[in-house]
Amino acid sequence: MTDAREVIARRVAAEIRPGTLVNLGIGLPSLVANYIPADFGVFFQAENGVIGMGARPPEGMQDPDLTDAGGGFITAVPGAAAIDSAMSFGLIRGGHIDVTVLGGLEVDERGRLANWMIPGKMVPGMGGAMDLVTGARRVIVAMTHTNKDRPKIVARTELPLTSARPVDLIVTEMAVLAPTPDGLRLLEVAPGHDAAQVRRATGAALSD
Amino acid sequence: MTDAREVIARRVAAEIRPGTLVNLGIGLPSLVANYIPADFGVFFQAENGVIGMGARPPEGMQDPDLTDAGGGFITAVPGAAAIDSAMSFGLIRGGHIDVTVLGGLEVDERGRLANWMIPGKMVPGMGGAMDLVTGARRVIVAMTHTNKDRPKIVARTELPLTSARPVDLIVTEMAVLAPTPDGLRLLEVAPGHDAAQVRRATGAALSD
Amino acid sequence: MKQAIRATELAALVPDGATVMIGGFMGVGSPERLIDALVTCGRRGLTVIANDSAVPGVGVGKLVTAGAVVRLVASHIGLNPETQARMNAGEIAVELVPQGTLVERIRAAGVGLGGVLTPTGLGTPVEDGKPVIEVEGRRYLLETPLRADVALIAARRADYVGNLEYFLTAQNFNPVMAMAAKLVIAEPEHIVPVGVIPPDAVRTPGALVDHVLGRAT
Amino acid sequence: MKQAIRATELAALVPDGATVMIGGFMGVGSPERLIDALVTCGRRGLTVIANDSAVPGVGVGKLVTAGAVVRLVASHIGLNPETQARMNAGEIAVELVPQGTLVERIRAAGVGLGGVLTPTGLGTPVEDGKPVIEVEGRRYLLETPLRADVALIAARRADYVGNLEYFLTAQNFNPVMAMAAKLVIAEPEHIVPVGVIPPDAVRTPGALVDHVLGRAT
Repeated sequence: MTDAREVIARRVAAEIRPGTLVNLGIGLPSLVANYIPADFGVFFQAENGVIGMGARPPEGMQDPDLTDAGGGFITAVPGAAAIDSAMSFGLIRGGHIDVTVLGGLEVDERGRLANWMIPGKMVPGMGGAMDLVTGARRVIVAMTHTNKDRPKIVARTELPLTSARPVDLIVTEMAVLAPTPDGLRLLEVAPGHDAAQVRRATGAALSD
Repeated sequence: MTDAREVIARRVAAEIRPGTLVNLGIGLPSLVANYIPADFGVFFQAENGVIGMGARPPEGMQDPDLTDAGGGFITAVPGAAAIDSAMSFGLIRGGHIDVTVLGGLEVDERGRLANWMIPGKMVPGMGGAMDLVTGARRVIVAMTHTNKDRPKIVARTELPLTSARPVDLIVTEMAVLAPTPDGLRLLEVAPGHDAAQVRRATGAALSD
Repeated sequence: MKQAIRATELAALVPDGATVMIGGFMGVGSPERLIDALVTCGRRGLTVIANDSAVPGVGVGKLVTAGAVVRLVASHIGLNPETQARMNAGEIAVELVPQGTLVERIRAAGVGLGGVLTPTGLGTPVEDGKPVIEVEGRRYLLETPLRADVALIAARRADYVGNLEYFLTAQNFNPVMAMAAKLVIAEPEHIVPVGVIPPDAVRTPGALVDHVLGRAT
Repeated sequence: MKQAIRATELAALVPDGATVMIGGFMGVGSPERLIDALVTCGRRGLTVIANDSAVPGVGVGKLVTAGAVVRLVASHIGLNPETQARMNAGEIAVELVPQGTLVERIRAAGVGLGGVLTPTGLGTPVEDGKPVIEVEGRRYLLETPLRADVALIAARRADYVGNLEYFLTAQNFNPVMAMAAKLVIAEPEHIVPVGVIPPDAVRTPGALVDHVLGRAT
């Protein structure tokens, strides 16, 4: 059986156009890079300061001054650019990032993402997520459809929002959904699932 | 007889402390650099994008990509830094310039400078002057005391101000004056002049 | 990888009436070949955002002389008597902006900020008609972002993916303008293979650049 | 020309209760020797402004563990459980700031702007208690500038006049913080003669730097 994370990452990768500038969140979203062809001319931004992030470096070749936004060692592809935090978030907030892919705790029926804290439980901080959701041209949420069988796509979320701006696409291992002014639309059902299953696993109304 | 401009430039130079960052306006203020000892460790900013502006380059050695704010060829001293306009004016407005020396059309009794336009006659634009007067730690006006016998230091100016912030010092070929909350103070009379002469050539009250 | 364009292709990219940012300071760091191309194709009705209008025959000055400019947003026009004359004749509307405010207004547009809160211009004619906002007991002018349809950028070197490197005082407004326009066209002195410009020397990442002007043939 | 200082001199420059900006991102580009010096001299009551608190034993994490920090302004503390524990115990007051807002608030202080007008945080808890300003029909949060008494800056190289050069992702908050503090202390990996860092490679001009930490002896 295919891993849910792989299914999600592969499907998100199909959304990435050649020659674009893409920011992948840490964790599941970072797997998307594995499914983008090398000749696509896609540049990945790590918001801590590089455009043109590459894969993990060979053992022993790591540079402590070249890491991703999670602090992990990376490489830089030919044509990479090193930037400071002001420039990095200038690109993000200024609409220069074509696509950002972020993980999610919950998404509400209006397509608004919550992914940075669970009051009373987990307060990691928003890092760059609020700027990314507010500023990137296209925001894709990549997350499992449920958390221990509890829907993560809900009518209303009790969690603090990451941004008032609705995301553009939600990709789970079960489905692809898009927020619209009339609510969430079910665009695709993943192979091995059916629409009824998706609806049962979802806490918000889905139109076709 | 010594040239008035030289008298002014020499006197202003005595105000420059070692190790400081200094912005000199074009024209008369730029002459101040001639009287700063080379071992003073003073760096001159040209607001078009260099810290560490040096003297004119040798004939034939000019680089068209290295000029001062007037567009004239310059050199860069060892330890110079090239910066963009955002950084350059970030330094200016952010209070990182220790001293700026600017020319003036008129200064009023509160010490406010007008130096960027004469309505109906000359509208060159303010360039960087408004930011410099607003943001530099210390603002020195270097100008001739009169213009064709008409006082340039006046009770009230009809000219549009460069900044609401009073300057810190006014140096002319006749005197050195400082704005205070109680009006202009006559700090020094230049050799070859006397206080009565200075007062006659000044359109505002001067305290001692 | 960018496609190199020819100067003759510029006409199709910059229509009459466009708002165009042009890098440079008194002609230093100005995209002269791109400017020449706009003159050659007879562009009219341009709004130009630039630090200054240089002198006649140089940089933005060529567009002024050609009658291509109807509106100019700049910090200084004093060294170009033609700009002054056309302004006085009502042919060019000039908005004078303090230089530090000009670059921050452009930056604000480029980095997605809603405006600039600056003390510069308070108590001067620059304040007229603008909101004044008090923050922590101090007053600031609220200046709005400046955006453009096209930015014409001069660089020392570009690589094949459009990364740009600048040199000494030719940098000036170029990197900031490269963030604030819908379409960014770079005119480099040299075009080099990817990797020749090291990551830390890139001041404008290629992702911001739409077209690179090819070398003169 | 700057005087090189020793780590032991830091105690006299950073008093208890000071507000300290510290460069770095998850410990990358952090001034580790300066941080160690603050721990060694037993500093207390610091307000730290930094992107994050790294992990225990690294960067700002060392100051958290040492109990030196009473207030932390940061965008992320999720990878340091000690910060979370001390926050929950009421020992550290944490102000969480979106990363892009954090860097712009620091920049605003450094470049003399009155604040930041950003869309980031609207409609979230970040908006609480803050003025919302409408510009050209769009709403923005007004965020205030962040200043510090001291900035501790990590750089790849410094020259004798204090010019700083950074390397790859170790740049992050360092150049912006070097503009926003009354006192700026740089910890370079290497100190080189004037001229070794060319003008176009300087990201922090020496005029901004008060002290350079000498090499470890």
